[in-house]
Amino acid sequence: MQQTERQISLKAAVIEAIAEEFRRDPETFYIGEDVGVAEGIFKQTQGLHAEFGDRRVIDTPISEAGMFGLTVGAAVAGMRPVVEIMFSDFLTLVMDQLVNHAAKIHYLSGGGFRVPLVLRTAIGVGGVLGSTHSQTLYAWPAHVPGLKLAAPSTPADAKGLMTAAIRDDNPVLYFEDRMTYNLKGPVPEGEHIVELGVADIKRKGSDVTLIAFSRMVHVALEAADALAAKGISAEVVDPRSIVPLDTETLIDSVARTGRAVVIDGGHESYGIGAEVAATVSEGAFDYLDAPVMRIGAPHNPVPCSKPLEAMMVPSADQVVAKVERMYG
Amino acid sequence: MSPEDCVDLYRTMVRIRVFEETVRRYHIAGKAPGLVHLCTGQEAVPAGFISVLRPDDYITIYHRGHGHCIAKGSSLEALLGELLHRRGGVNLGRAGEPHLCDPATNNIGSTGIVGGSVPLAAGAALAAQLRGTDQVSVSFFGDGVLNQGVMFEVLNMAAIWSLPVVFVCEDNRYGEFTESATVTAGERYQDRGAVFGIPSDTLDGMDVLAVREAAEQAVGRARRGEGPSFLVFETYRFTGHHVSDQQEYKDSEEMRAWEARDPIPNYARWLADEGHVDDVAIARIHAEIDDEVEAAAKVADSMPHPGPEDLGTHVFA
Amino acid sequence: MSRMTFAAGMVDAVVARMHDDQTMTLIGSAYLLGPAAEHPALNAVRERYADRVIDEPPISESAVAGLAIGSAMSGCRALAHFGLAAFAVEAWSQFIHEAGVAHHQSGGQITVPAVFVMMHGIMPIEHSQHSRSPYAMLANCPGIQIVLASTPADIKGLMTTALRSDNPTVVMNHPLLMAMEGEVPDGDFSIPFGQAEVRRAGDDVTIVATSHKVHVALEAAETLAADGVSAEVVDPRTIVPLDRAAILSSVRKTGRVVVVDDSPRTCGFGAEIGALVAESAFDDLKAPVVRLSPPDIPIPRGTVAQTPFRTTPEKVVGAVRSVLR
Amino acid sequence: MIDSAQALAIFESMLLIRRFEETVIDLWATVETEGHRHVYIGQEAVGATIMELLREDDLILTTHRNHGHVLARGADPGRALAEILGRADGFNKGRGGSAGLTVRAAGFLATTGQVGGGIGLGIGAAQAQKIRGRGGICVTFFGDGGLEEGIGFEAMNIAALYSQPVLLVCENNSVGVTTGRAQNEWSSSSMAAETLGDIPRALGIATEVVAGESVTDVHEAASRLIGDLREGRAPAFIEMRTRRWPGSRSFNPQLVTGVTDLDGVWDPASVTGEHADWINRYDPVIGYGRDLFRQGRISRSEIVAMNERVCRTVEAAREFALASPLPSAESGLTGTFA
Repeated sequence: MQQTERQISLKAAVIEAIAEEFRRDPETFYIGEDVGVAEGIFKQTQGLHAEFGDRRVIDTPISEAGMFGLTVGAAVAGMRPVVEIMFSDFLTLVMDQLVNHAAKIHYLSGGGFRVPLVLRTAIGVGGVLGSTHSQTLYAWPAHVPGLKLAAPSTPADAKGLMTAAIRDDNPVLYFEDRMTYNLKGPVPEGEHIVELGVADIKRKGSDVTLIAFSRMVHVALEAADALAAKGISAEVVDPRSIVPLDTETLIDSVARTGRAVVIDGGHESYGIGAEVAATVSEGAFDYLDAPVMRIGAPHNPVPCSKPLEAMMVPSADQVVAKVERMYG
Repeated sequence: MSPEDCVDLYRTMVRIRVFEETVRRYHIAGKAPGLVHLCTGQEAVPAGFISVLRPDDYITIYHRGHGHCIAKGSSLEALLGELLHRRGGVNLGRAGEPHLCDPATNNIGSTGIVGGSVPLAAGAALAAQLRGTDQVSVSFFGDGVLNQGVMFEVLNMAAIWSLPVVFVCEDNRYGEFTESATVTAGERYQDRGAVFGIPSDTLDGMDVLAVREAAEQAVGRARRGEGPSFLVFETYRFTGHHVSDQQEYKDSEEMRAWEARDPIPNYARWLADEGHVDDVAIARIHAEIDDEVEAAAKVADSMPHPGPEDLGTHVFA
Repeated sequence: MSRMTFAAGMVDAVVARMHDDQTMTLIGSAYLLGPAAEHPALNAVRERYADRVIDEPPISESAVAGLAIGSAMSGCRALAHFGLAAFAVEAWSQFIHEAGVAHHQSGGQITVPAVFVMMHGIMPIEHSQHSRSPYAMLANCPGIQIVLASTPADIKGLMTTALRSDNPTVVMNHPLLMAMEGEVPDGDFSIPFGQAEVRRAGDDVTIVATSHKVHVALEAAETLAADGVSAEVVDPRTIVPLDRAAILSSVRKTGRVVVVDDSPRTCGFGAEIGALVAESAFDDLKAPVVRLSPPDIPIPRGTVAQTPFRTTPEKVVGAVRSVLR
Repeated sequence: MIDSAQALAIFESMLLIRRFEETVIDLWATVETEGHRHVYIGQEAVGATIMELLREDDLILTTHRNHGHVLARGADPGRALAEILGRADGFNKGRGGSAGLTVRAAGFLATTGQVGGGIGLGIGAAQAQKIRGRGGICVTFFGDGGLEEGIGFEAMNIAALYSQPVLLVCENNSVGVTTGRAQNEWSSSSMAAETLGDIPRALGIATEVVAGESVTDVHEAASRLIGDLREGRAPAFIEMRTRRWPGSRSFNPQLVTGVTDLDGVWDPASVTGEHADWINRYDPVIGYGRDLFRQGRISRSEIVAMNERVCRTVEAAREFALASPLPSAESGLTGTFA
């Protein structure tokens, strides 16, 4: 039997996961700004309102704190909402409800209440949207016990992680780099689950481990190609979820290769890269042939400028240069 | 209301007051550490309002929330156990007062963040609306919440979507140690709900029957799908913001005037005037409740503290 | 030199700047000392400059931040005290999207001379919504200086610098420091940002510690010294800017690092130091960097339940022994 | 009545904004450029009139829809356009772009992309003005969505409590738009309040609702309220209601009404086509031109001369902006701290 693998975009894969779960579970609903008739500012909710209607795809006023808190309340009451915060920059507006409520209600209720919600949000630099619509703020919630974080890099992972996130009984933050929305790839039809906390080796290698998140996985893969041409075999590991973090796979890979570079689209200082570098440096200490290196966004706001914002995104060239330094 | 119901309302208020006195005693003895916020003087609002709710209705409360838990039917042992930080507490002794909640009574609970629980109540109302049940959600909060942006955002959404939620502001005149009138602009607090077209009113929060009547109307509206209400109950805490607060910022004249409006003896007089109780019955009620709370306290105080094995459970479901 | 508490050292700096800078606004002055203490000079400032002092603003954290930032952008310095860091999270958007980016995004036209003060760490007996040390979150966003002082002299010197700086500065203080006493230089006294202080010199291990944990580390160092282990305690004092050179030079000497602070482990201050050291002092490192921080669990209420969250000298000693092995 | 010199200054300012915005739209269609932009067409009467009433030391907060405010305040159109195009000679070195255009020298403190964020900052600027005690005020412009964020409410409460000299100008350009259902409109924004002014009124703030197309109405209300503010009767709130310009598209405005033809001022019959109704009833430039023309305060030839002058200014701005280089990539890595 011949099977042609279906190719769809990352955005379509996320929508497909949501739609399938919504059909399966009537206790789900989608809530956010401009997500209904307008279908989202990136068309990231295309078709949902048409299929599920006003009651299950809800437009809110521009009131992130109230709207998110309200969603937490609905989740506590047992529903499974997917709530969209348009840009991860706007997490700043929901910090109280996220950090002080959603993350703690299960623990502090002694396990009696659960908060099964998905917070869907866009990250990434591109399209010149400026300093308050371009940040990758996933290091912030990673810091808060009680929250899970997923960040897909491929359409298939995007579908699988979203399905897992909706079925999870905890608040899961789901980060999509908006510059990967149109990236196409094979995606299984029907139920497809990628468990949170399981890393994926996107490319096998033996000389150096490139650990990359979300869109940076593609930067790492590009760098791996360039390194291969120089005779260096790079392994690319995509943790896929930030919390829980699959430290075992990461440390195992670095123990094999002896070298690691962490590539993260967020600000480098105090970021996810620091967490992974510290974890790997500790866990693979005896196997390291070179220091674990980090590449992230520089420590300045994202300028609203085409040439300047390009500097905010780690490049394959930077990765290659770091790896070459390890051999230098 | 039947005479029994009328007397039950009285029992609830007395139970709350005796419970609070017990908590104070344990706090002073060092067994309920941390800041302890009592609702002594404000009993009429939780007792009167929650008396019209069903067990499956949701409530959210705030740091002065022991009374609401009791009125909603929480076990006194588990409640007190929580305040004594015991493993048998309603939240395993980890939430303490600021996070008191009780899944068994659909009490989504309290919060340490001013205004933090208000959107949760609206969310539970949204869930009821989406599921098509006729559950109602009630958010109890203090006057300090009036200046929180999230309160305003949620009022707007509740109005737009006609959510089955009642916003109950317990205006006890002080936000911590600050007189609320000095930090809250505008003539009437209720206008903050009225601007969104939400039926809003200001009522006597020391009169348990007035509270109950207003609750019946507002909860009835919500249950019939007619949308939210915003009620301000004027009340007064007879104690400090927390137990150790000496209340130097309050005027003694003002305190005396409000103490004369104590909801419990006033309601006892009304019950007597109506012929529902006599002095003997009142004395018996007090004695029974004293025994009931004392028995609960004994159980709570015998519960063990949580141990290291209780630390890391329930971070994730 | 005068002997005074940490709280008094901070207020000393604030009072002096209120006198010297007639455009400065002080918001939330009621929280500066905590409820118990009295400070006549602060009371005098409250009375004398009533127009420039808002003792207790409404419970509207984001608007209070806006008030301070907008005033600062207009050229009138402002200090806003939020009480607890846990409450200040409601103002995060104003911090990072307005204060943090204004100078850069305006191409240098706008400065934001604002100082945001808050308490961090486990409040005595208090619970998770009141006990947070979220400074690493702010450090992950550009444009905000972050002060974590550990002594009365330092808080005076650093607060003075913050109140002269043209950049927004967050000052986080630990409650257990507030009543701690020490010698404080009289008169005008400032400490530049980005200069770590070696609190105790040593050869065998570097303990990088901030805020209240500096004292915990020093106590541990004392115990270790009795066992013949020589620990160096480095206090960065500001984590943005961070004195990377001082930390690295200590690590190059000792080859072993323990990081002790109050931020949660994941993506915390320790992660940054761990990654920094692992990358830039790789050849000198004799053991993995160990991070000693509260576990990634919400902080429960109650003295007993909080025990695992409190970093004690014994725990520091244990961590040091683990890197010496 | 507005005196003639001021009236003509307002009209010229409005015309400058209109020609400038037409150029912005044209540049996006003809020159390689990126990012979104919001134009001020249809709202010129508000910005031009209020700026005319301000003093040099007054302070201003604005939003992504700022071009008109910046120009009306007298900022150099060349450097403004350079910033909008992200060029090195822009007021913000190309870092702010259209939505972040900020000119400190003209009194602008921040142009914020955070909905409602400026309302919070505005009370701080008002606080600074109070401290300085020279009668300066702050004007905060925001859109009708700005009040949906809680910070706006928190800030208005504080402004009312401390009588801060801030004029809150809510530019409601959604009149005539069925929110959420009309084509090219976002579906979210919604307020349960019957009129937006009810909200500040509940906090005891003096409130006016004004037809934002009318220079006369804007002038009457704004000059009175600004006078109140300077005398300590503060704060104040104006809702400026303008009819949505048909070319308004989120992120990508289109010149569907064509380049504004000033013949419509003296020859109303020349206005034809699909959007004639908007132009005749709601276009503030044509409308105010007609007022002044009818009153005999400006002649046809004077309008033509004014238009030529304005077009020359905009053309020079365009040349300046296009000649300015893009900033070097490294330049963005500096200047995080002062």
